[in-house]
Amino acid sequence: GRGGSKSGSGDKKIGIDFPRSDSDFWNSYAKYVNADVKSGSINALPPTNSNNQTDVLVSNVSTLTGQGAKVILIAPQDTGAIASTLENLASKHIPVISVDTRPDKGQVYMVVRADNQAYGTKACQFLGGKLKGTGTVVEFEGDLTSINGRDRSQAFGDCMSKNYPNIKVEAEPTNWEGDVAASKLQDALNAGTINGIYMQAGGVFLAPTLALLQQKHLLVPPTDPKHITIISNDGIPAEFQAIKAGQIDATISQPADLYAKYGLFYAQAAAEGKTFSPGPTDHGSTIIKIPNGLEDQLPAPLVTAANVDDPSLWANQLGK
Amino acid sequence: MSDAASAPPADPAARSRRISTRWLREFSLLPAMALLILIGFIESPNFLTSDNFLAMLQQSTELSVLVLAEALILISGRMDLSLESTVTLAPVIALWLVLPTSGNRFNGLGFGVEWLAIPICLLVGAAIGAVNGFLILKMNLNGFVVTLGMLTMLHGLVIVIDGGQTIFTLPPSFAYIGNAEWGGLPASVWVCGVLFAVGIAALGWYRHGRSLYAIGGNPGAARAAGIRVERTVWIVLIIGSMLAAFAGMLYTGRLGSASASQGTGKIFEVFAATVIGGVSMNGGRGSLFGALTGVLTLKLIENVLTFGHVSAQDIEFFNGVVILVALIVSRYTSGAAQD
Amino acid sequence: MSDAASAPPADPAARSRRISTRWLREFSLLPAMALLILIGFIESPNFLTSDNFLAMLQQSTELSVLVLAEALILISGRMDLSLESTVTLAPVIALWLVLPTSGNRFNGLGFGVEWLAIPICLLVGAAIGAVNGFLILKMNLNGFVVTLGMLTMLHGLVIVIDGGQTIFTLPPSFAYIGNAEWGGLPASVWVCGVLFAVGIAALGWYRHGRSLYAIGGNPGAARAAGIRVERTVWIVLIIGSMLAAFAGMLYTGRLGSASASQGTGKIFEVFAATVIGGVSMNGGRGSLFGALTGVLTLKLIENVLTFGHVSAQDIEFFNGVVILVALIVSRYTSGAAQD
Amino acid sequence: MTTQDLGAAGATGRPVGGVATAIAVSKSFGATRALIDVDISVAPGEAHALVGRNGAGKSTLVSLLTGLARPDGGQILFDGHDAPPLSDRAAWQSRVACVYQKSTIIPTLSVAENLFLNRQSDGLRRISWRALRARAADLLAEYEIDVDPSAAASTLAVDQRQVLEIARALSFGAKFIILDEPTAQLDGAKIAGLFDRLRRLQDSGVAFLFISHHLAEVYEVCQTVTVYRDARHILTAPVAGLDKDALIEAMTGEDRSERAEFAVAEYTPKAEAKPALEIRDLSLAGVYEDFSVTVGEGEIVGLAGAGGSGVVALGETVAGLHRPSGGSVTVAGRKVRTGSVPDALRAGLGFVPEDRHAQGVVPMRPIAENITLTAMDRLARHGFFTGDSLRRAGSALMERLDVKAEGPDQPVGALSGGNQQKVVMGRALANSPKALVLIRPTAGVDVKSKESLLGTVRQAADDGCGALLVSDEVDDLRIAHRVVVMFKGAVVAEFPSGWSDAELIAAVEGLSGTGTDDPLIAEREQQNIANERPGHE
Ligand SMILES: Nc1ncnc2c1ncn2[C@@H]1O[C@H](COP(=O)(O)OP(=O)(O)OP(=O)(O)O)[C@@H](O)[C@H]1O
Ligand SMILES: Nc1ncnc2c1ncn2[C@@H]1O[C@H](COP(=O)(O)OP(=O)(O)OP(=O)(O)O)[C@@H](O)[C@H]1O
Ligand SMILES: [Mg+2]
Ligand SMILES: [Mg+2]
Repeated sequence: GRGGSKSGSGDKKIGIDFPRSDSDFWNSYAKYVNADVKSGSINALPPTNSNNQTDVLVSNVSTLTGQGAKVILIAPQDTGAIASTLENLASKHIPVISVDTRPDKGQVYMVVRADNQAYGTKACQFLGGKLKGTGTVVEFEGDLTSINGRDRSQAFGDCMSKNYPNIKVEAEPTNWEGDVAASKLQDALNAGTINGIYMQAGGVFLAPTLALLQQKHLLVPPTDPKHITIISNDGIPAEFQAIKAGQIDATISQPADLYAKYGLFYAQAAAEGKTFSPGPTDHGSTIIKIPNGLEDQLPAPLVTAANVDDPSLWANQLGK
Repeated sequence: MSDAASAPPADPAARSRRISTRWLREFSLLPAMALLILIGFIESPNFLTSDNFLAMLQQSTELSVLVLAEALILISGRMDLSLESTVTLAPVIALWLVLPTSGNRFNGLGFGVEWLAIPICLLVGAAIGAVNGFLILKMNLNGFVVTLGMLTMLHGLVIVIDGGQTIFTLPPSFAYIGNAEWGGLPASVWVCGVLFAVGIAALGWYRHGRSLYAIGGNPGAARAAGIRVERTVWIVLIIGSMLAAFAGMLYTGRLGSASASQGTGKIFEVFAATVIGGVSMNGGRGSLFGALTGVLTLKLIENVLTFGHVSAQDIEFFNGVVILVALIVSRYTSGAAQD
Repeated sequence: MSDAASAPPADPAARSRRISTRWLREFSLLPAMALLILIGFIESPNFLTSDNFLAMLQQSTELSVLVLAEALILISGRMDLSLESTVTLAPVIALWLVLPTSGNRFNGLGFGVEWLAIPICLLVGAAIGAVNGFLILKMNLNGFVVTLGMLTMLHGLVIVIDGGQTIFTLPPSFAYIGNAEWGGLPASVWVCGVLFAVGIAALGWYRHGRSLYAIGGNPGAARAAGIRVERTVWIVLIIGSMLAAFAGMLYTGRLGSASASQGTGKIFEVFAATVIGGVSMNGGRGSLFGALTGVLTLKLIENVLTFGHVSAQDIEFFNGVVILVALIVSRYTSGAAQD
Repeated sequence: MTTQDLGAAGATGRPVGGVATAIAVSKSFGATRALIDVDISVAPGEAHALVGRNGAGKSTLVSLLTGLARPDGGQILFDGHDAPPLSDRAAWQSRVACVYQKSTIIPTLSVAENLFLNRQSDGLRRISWRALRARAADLLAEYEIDVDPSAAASTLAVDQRQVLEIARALSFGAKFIILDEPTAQLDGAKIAGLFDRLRRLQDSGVAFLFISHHLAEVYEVCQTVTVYRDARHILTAPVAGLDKDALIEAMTGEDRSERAEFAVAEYTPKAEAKPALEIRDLSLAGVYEDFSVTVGEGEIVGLAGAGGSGVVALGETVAGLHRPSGGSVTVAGRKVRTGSVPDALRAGLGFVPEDRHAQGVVPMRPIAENITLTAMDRLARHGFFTGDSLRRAGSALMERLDVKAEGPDQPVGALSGGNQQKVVMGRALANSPKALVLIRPTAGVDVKSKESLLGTVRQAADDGCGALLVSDEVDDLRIAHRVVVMFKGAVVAEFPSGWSDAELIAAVEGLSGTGTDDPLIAEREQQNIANERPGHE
């Protein structure tokens, strides 16, 4: 397990790359990772940052291995473009742990992620239930070039058309930009009544949405018939506050802490030469076999007013 | 080919035609806008509603203010890419200095009472413009790449300051300016209108405003005519950056938050709108009113596309097509080659 | 002094100093590069290794090819932002046409045998350059905004074609060019070296190559001297886009995949490297060798920063600072005001 | 203070008084010393000429006297008081007005605004466009400039712009006015009008500093002349006591006897000579109609015409810059595809364009490259040449044309106007042309360089090249074997060698010639005629 002695991994250094530094979620992730690295329990090289650019990721990985990294922990936002890097690392027998995304091709030691398709499905089921199968829902899609965004969109759309054919979904591409979402929502509100909103990233869309609804006097408690049911995605503290204030109804907690914790856990394990096999784990998740390795599917709990104070949620642990 | 000397003596009809097109040029996008409105009207009953038009106006305010800034700078014969980052950085620094040291997720330095946020924000803008001016005018560095470097650096600075988080706590002044309504119109629309009116008046009827055209058209001649070229350009860069900071304030207020990822890539839209609106990238030519029609045209097209339910996959393609088509329309309705 | 015959004999030292600085200009970044290598050497024992330098070279190839393209275009007095999207679009179209209609996650049209991928890719590049040339030269549209519109449109087109997914089934020819090694050096490094050598030779000693300087420096004079200005510029735009398509091929081959998100924002880096390398944004001035040193300098700085363990949060800030500092260094070592 | 005193002061010591005085000023641009310890003093009400070869430092002095640049050393005084600080532009403008050598018209602005640039209104007051247009219309009427005040300045012809600049400078009401080559773009009638006005202003006490390469103009309007050579002051003397040869000697530092003389020569075609350039029925719609001329090998044909006569457009058409609406051009027996510069070049045509800034030189590129620009075809083997072949060819041409420069690698932009023009001429000769088209090849060029440029043309002709020399300058046309005169797009006269200046000028102005031989008298007569016809363009 975790916290294996430093000598266990010997001088096998872990190379870490962060995917981007301009989003709440990834900053939280980076904080968790850095905390563990600083605590000395992990023998890691100073982390690099690829700023959401694949070629920077590729050159960072090569620099990290150049500096002697024997295990690589990355979060490739473009799951295809990393393929040849993975092959290259495999040829050097350097195990790779991929956080958040499952590379399309190339050997990985372990993928640590919550299932993005499950996010979309959960959001669909929540909204479908609340709206009792009818109404109009606006979906703020991320970027079509992002695998996570695509997975969420697809799962949400499939689930809606299958289970709630009477709910009209207005899927709005936003490129993960808050002002685009706000404009689209404003247009949609002008065009007719909106009953529900699914925002694929709370960090980006929450504030603009709330500001606009406030201005339109639509930010009313769930008891009011004008209330728009909103489900968000990420699980950052601002969303929790909004849930408590009755402004939004739910969010899906994407476990930044678990990403960091188990990313490092498997990195450590790889350094120590451990192996894993498919099946349930000791931390409430399941490891499944994927074509190019294994994947630990972490739970992504749905957070509503009922469980928003649960101390085990990562957003509630911040600042502790 | 410069064959002015030997060109056939201009016949008077041609000459007066030329003069009248010079005036028409400012209005050259109006027919296109009318056409777009017609298309939108056919598309959806919800298009031609005051709600929709108000929404369009409100959504255009920040871009309009940026276009105002860039138009002033382009008319003076310069360009500034870093406006995009100023939009984000200025409010973030203001929040950072003003927000209390504890109690929020993002803790500021608690330096001042909250009403200071707006002046600080504008001051940060002014400082950025001053630095750009120093690098371009005093150190003689290439303006495109200087402001490109600043674009990256200032965006990086936002991340250094806020750690990449979104700041959700705003001082009331920001929230007010972004959301208030005055007489049924959003406050930001009023302010934006006033800024344009001031700009148009200054560039149309005041000596110092007119000097921007002289500077952009021929800086040597402007200098000989007694215009303080460097100083004026510097002031324009500072005003431009202050306008960008102001746009950032509107943005932050409207969206209820500030973050590094807000507005990335906007600068391209700013240039597109400005040039489509008839402002020359080589300086000395164009009008602020024209630039404003440029913004509104792009916004109209975007709105028409939204009402037309263009698929998510195709939207970016259409955005590009839109820029090219608007450019061609503006080229042919104004009748002048672009440079 | 111009009237040398009757002038007081000019101080010969001063004269040779002046002449030599003109030559030195091409090498003005070399001291900075040496300094960077020294810093890297002090920083880490892993810096001054052939592995690290080979990696740097290989990672610079695509940017270098793009810089070569943009330098040619800038020297001819034009600019092209759309190269960034050509990098992505050209390989994607080639793959789309060539890949079989079934059996992969991304299914192509199966139009041709797989070796056609490379020619098709280059052809797509040529077509994009031709369209840019048509819009800029024949329709007299503003080059900055035309290529900006194309940048958006072509990027949108990639998404239309591949639905935003990553394509990672590559024909062997792409994979080969991206990964092969010839004599211990990556093939892409060789090819890139050859392209630069050809470019330097053409601009130095080839008739049509030399004419780019005249065209960029004073198109009117070039026309009066019998140079076919429009045709040459059009060809340069086409060659530039073909080089971008080629860079896209290298990129795709090296990363083993093609996707819309590859290379976004690269165009700014391209401009920064080119201008830092001494190429004027106003045309007629600069050398390809200088441009190459510009790329390598930026890459060296990036590498030194990585080895220096700049924190992830600060990296973008430093990237901006780097552009500004490199710009200042290049300004003062070359001794010429930038424009 | 009299001009005689000034002359003495200039020769012996430092001048002390006058509306404008420069004492021992120096100015360098990098390694170039543009002015070394020079003096000048302009007395009240005096017209003071400043002459010197290209690059002598005249325009540099102008920039110092108008506060655009700061002298490296020395002192500038106005009415005996120190010059205001450089930042106080208004103070400078109240002391001195200037027509700069480089155009200061802003093409994107209207004529009216150009006239009142930066003084459209007082201080922070709102501009009244109507009042401004009215003021502009008055000013334009006063100067008999027939343009609409609200037209964009870009629509004006070069000469109209020049008159606009002059009108603007004179309208400031300054007591001291500098004119840096104001006549370079003007034709006879306009020059006459200008001189008339200068004399009237002078009578009201205004002093002038007048710079020109046309020494006849100096004699006509100035009382005192100062000569600079190679950045130094050479002499200041009353014009009346100085003959033209002595003046030229002061400018060039050479004995008058060394100067080339262009004896008017008869053209005697060799028996087997073919025509070098044949123009048949060439027309450009709305500009000129059915122009035909044959230039024999070794023959120089002058083509004279005032502004707007179409001669420049004709020359440019022959060179391929315009596609004519009809007619043909044949160079040494080979028919040229009209409207194509490269084809004309291949057929063996050399071309000196009118505007050396816009069409002549690539300023930031080396001389060798500029001068061989048309000959890269010939210097290259299979399209390639060595850097050395270029420099060698460049050096040879520089030597042939007597280009004064540091060397073939110096950027052309750093040369003086005359030397730049030599480079343009060199470019025309680089391809060993069989025929030449030269448009105003000596515009803005000093006496000495003019002679050397014309000498080059004569030399090329002697070597068998035919030349069509488009010019309105009598001095240029003197080397021609015959002169064809065009007026408003049609040939109105042809003079064999031995023409008198007066009859030529009369034809150029669209009048029949009169009988006097003195060019100055003839010119003045012309002026009077022109002045009686205010609408004349
Ligand atoms: N801005 C400048 N930078 C560098 N050198 C300059 C500059 N301006 C003038 N010079 C140089 O100074 C010298 C004097 O130039 P100036 O323009 O005063 O000559 P001029 O007498 O006016 O010549 P012309 O008769 O051709 O107008 C020339 O050698 C010129 O090359
Ligand atoms: N940047 C510069 N570097 C070097 N010399 C310069 C520069 N700018 C101007 N000069 C010099 O200043 C002088 C005046 O310039 P300009 O080109 O206006 O004169 P010119 O060639 O005589 O023009 P014109 O044809 O109008 O008489 C020239 O001698 C020119 O070489
Ligand atoms: Mg001069
Ligand atoms: Mg001159």
